[in-house]
Amino acid sequence: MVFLIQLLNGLQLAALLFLLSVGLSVVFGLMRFINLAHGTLFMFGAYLGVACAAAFDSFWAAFFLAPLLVAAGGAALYGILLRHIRRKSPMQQVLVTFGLIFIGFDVARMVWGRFPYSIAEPAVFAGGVQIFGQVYPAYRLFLIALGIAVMAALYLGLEKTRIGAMVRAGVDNRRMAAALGINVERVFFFVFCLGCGLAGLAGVAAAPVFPVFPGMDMPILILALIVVVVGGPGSLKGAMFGSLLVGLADTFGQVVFPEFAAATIYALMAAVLMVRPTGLFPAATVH
Amino acid sequence: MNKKRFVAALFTAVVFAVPAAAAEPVKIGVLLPFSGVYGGLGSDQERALGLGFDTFGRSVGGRDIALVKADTEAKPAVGLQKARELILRDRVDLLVGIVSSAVAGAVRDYVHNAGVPLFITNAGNDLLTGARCSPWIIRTSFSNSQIVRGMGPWLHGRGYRRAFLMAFDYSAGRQMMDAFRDSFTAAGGAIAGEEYPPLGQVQDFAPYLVKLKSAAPDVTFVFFAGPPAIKFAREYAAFGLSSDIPLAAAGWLTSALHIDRQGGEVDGVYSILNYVPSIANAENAAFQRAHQARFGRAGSEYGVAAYDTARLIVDALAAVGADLSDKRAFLRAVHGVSFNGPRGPFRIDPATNNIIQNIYISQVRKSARGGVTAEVLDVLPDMRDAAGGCRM
Amino acid sequence: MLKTVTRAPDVRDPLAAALVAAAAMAWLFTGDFGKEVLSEVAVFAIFAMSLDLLVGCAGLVSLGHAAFFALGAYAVAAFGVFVNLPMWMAMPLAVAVTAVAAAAAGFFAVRLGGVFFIMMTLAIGQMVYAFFLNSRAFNADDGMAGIGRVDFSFLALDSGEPAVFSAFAVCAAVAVFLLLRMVARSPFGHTLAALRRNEPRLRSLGCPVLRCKLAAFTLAGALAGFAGALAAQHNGFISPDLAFWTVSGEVLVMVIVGGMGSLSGAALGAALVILLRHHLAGLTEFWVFYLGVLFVLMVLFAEGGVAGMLSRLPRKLHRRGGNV
Amino acid sequence: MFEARGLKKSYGALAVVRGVSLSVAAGERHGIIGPNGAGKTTFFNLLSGEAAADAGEVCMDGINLGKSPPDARARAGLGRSFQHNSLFAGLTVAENLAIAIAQRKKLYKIFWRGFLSRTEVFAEALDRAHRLGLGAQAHTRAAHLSHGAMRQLEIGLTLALRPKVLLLDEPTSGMSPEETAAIKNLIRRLPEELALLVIEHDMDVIFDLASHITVLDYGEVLMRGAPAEVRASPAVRARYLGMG
Repeated sequence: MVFLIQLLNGLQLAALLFLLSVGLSVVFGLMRFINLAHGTLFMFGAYLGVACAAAFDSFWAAFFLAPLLVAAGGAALYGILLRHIRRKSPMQQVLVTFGLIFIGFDVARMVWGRFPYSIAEPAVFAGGVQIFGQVYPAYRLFLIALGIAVMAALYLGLEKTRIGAMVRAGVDNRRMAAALGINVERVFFFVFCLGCGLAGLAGVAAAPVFPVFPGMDMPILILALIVVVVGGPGSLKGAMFGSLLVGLADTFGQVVFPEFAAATIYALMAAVLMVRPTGLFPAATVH
Repeated sequence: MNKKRFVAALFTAVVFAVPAAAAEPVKIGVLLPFSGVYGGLGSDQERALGLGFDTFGRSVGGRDIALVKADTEAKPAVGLQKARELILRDRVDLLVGIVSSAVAGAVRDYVHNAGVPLFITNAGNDLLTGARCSPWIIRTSFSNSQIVRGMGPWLHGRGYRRAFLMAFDYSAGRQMMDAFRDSFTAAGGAIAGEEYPPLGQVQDFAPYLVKLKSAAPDVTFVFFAGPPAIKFAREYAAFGLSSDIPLAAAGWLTSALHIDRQGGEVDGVYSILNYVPSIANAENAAFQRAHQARFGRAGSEYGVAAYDTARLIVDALAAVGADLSDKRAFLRAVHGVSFNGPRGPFRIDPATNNIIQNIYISQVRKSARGGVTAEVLDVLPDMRDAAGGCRM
Repeated sequence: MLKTVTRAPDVRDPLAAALVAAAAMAWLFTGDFGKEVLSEVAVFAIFAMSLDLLVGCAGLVSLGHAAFFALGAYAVAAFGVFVNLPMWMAMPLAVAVTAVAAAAAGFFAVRLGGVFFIMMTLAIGQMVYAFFLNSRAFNADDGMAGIGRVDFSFLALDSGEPAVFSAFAVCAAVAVFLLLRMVARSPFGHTLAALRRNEPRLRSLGCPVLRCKLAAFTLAGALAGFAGALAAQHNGFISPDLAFWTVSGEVLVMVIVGGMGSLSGAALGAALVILLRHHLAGLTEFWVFYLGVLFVLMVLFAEGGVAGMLSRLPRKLHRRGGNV
Repeated sequence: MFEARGLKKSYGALAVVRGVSLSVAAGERHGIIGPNGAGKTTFFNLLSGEAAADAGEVCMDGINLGKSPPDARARAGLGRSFQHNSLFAGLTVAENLAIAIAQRKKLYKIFWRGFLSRTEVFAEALDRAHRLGLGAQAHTRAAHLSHGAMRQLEIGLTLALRPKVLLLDEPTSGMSPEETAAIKNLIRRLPEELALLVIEHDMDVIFDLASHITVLDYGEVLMRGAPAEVRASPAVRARYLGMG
């Protein structure tokens, strides 16, 4: 029974990591660059969620509005900064987003101060549910369901829609996709904004569970990056399995080897990269 | 040539910038984190320190008190740089501050060798007034074990026999849990289990709470501070533990900085700390009123330590006529100061340089106005650390 | 690279000379505090130059370079405090230990390209951080104090004096600069530069790229360890924070702001960032914001950093003079 | 002297190279032709080690190159040029060549003496630039060269290795007739004993230069023989030449 409860804990973390890493991963597959400010967007999702929840006195308002706001922020980021340096080296884009981490951290402090916030979970999911003979927080089950729902939606979107086909074509072979008359630039933009929106969604969804404070972005960014690298960038499957692996390894690492809990994830990543230098399910051919 | 001259000019501007000594104020260096994750605590203490000097005197014996701020970023190496900057460049007479014990450890030898009195307003590592104590370092906040030592016998007295312990895996966590375990087992209690999650990662307490539940203790005792404290209390309630297993904690779990945002999820929590805003005495009422009036919120356990430090410094300066030419005489004056502050009777133990103070055991209850407050159940008077290890 | 074959002589060496002159002036004319800052700048200049070998020369962006800085500091503390060796022996031993560790870590890291390399180095850094955070022997998160300094008593000098230690640190930085410049100008250094420009092509030309990258990673790690060994002596204190990713990030900021690919630029970046921290932090508690903005602007508009801007300055002045 | 046996490579379900064998003697000029997607470049990648073969082996002077990486193969005497120019764009022609020469001389092991003092390397680089017909542009950055000059430098870099076996991937792609002639000239002047494998779309070039031709189609050898035989083959005509 305890094992099943711990499994749920692992799945909950995995669901959150999936929301965060899928955007990173697909953007990498398409554009060959890693947005290190993705964690910052997660943090802003959480803060904007706090602000919306306060303004409308409703969790659901925050839940739907905050991701849109973050996606809009992502669009601005893309339009103002990233689009112009797309011709330059991917390393330069990575460095710019690295600088944005510093900026985002202090902007959050300027706007929201330094004390932690949180959002109350919606009334529907407040309290616990009796499961496997134990009380389990209903909101955590909602997080797991949210992760699965987003995954299903992305899967259907990628496989069944025209824009999904364009994205897949872009990941497979950019030059070919452009030759087929796909507006690659617009696909990039769409996917980038979607990824940012999902990071915002992860942020607002996490806000009832994780305290919202400047600096909340970095630990989760590192986990999300590990998910991308372990899962193999560019594929939905990679983000999914990476999240599961990291979420479960982190949870069970803390249960089974508490003394080494701090290093479990890094050891996992090093081990995976030794065997598969491009991750478990790479969709994008690197180099 | 040009460039060299430019760099030379830059240097003159940048490095030589030693302010000329004017009408000889008493310069006090304030070493606190203003940026970074601990920035909130730093600014809370800085404000309360300012409030303290405004209340107890901005000038003593004809000398003004001038504060020079420096941001430690809560990083040991940066803290040491800033201590050097304050001592060598700004030539401060005294140092006040330090939130993080790691920063305190980094500056300890430097301050000790420089012979500049340092008043620690937060960092709680036992060693700072224990094995690594210094005649130059006075602590006005607390030591980790001083805070929690009283909790073991108290919980045992209430009929709790098996306790589960939990804190982050770092020295403050370990010291608090060691002090609690010793006092609880000495009183006849037993330990049902202990967990020490790693510090500084994405922290999900759920795996540990599941373990805790299967250990089935009578009571849980934890130490968490800041954002993780909020998260822990919230998850403890969400996993339905708060109704079955009472939660007791070192009082930062329900810090005055965030208890109003925690609300019902900390209802019923026992906490032990050197200060809660609800302490009933005239000095505390005055402190809270002034704090509320100036900053628009309640003064916290962080703020009060800085506030009391201002009073300690003003009183000690007055005792030596604001003459700091003999720093040792000033330190003797510090040992001679005692007053009733918001925390109750305040004095410095000459044997360790740690504060002697009351420790309050309180319980969080829903208040009439709908919020929650920590109400004092018991006072452990004049808690004093043994001089173990400290030789000055 | 290979500038003398075609282009004007490298203008960055005057910068190095100017930096040394500035250091000498700071040493002569400032008080103890200026000399403490000077020691700090010198230590971070070594650290930044070692990273510049990776980033600027070989094009390997590491976000875990602080791991080796911390390893050097911890190793020198271990040899100095636990084994009780004099610092003259503890320092080379610490550098050797760091070199071995860097070679071992590099074995895993250099096989990975681009973003994967960044992630692997980040992971290595965080693993080292977690290791020291949990090492009871070194007092875990509290850190360890009581690390001595090199002994100059045979010269009748006290290394506890800021004047003596800062002179020592500056000399060490100059030595490291000369060493790295020699490496950068050697065939090996030019091979690294070619590797940055086009690794697959260089490999197809028969260059054992993995071995070259590993050699660069090891050398850079060893020198970062040397910087760490100096930092431990300067502060007399070590703590796990030395290995934290923000330290790696800050030293990368130094390299980028100063100007990557020119060693003196990295040293200049170290000086700028440290002086900014000392002065900006007094003015605003949001100095990290301004540092971030500066960093982004540098990446966007000034690829050569401040050193690059300075190197273009004479040409601009010349042009303007010609027009008048 | 150079031999590939049963090389296979697939990407997912797509088998790109399906068991190709080939052997080239010293001094042989061997052309490889085939329609787009026949697996020619992938076959080259398997030979040079840029891609790992699923099955089969590559031998040089009777030694199996096994899974050795591209750089080891290059050191063993296997040089290749790329279909898409792969140069050190920020460096001049002479610098590009000097880097290649330095690799041949294994100078990367030297980290103490200055590179620029190795005058013999730069003398050779300038000499090679002249022989490539790029003497006038020796101090021009590679990125600023015309496409034809880039193609010449692309081959020149590989030649600076003094390879025993040379793989050229579409050396004349995208070139004007004059530039093509220059490349043909360059290839004709290659050392006698060098074994050459060349992928080419320009049939005039291939029939002019090659002593043997292998026709690849769908990852398999369609036929192999002297240029005249290939030109005469109905199968090849139907599949490939028929188009032109």
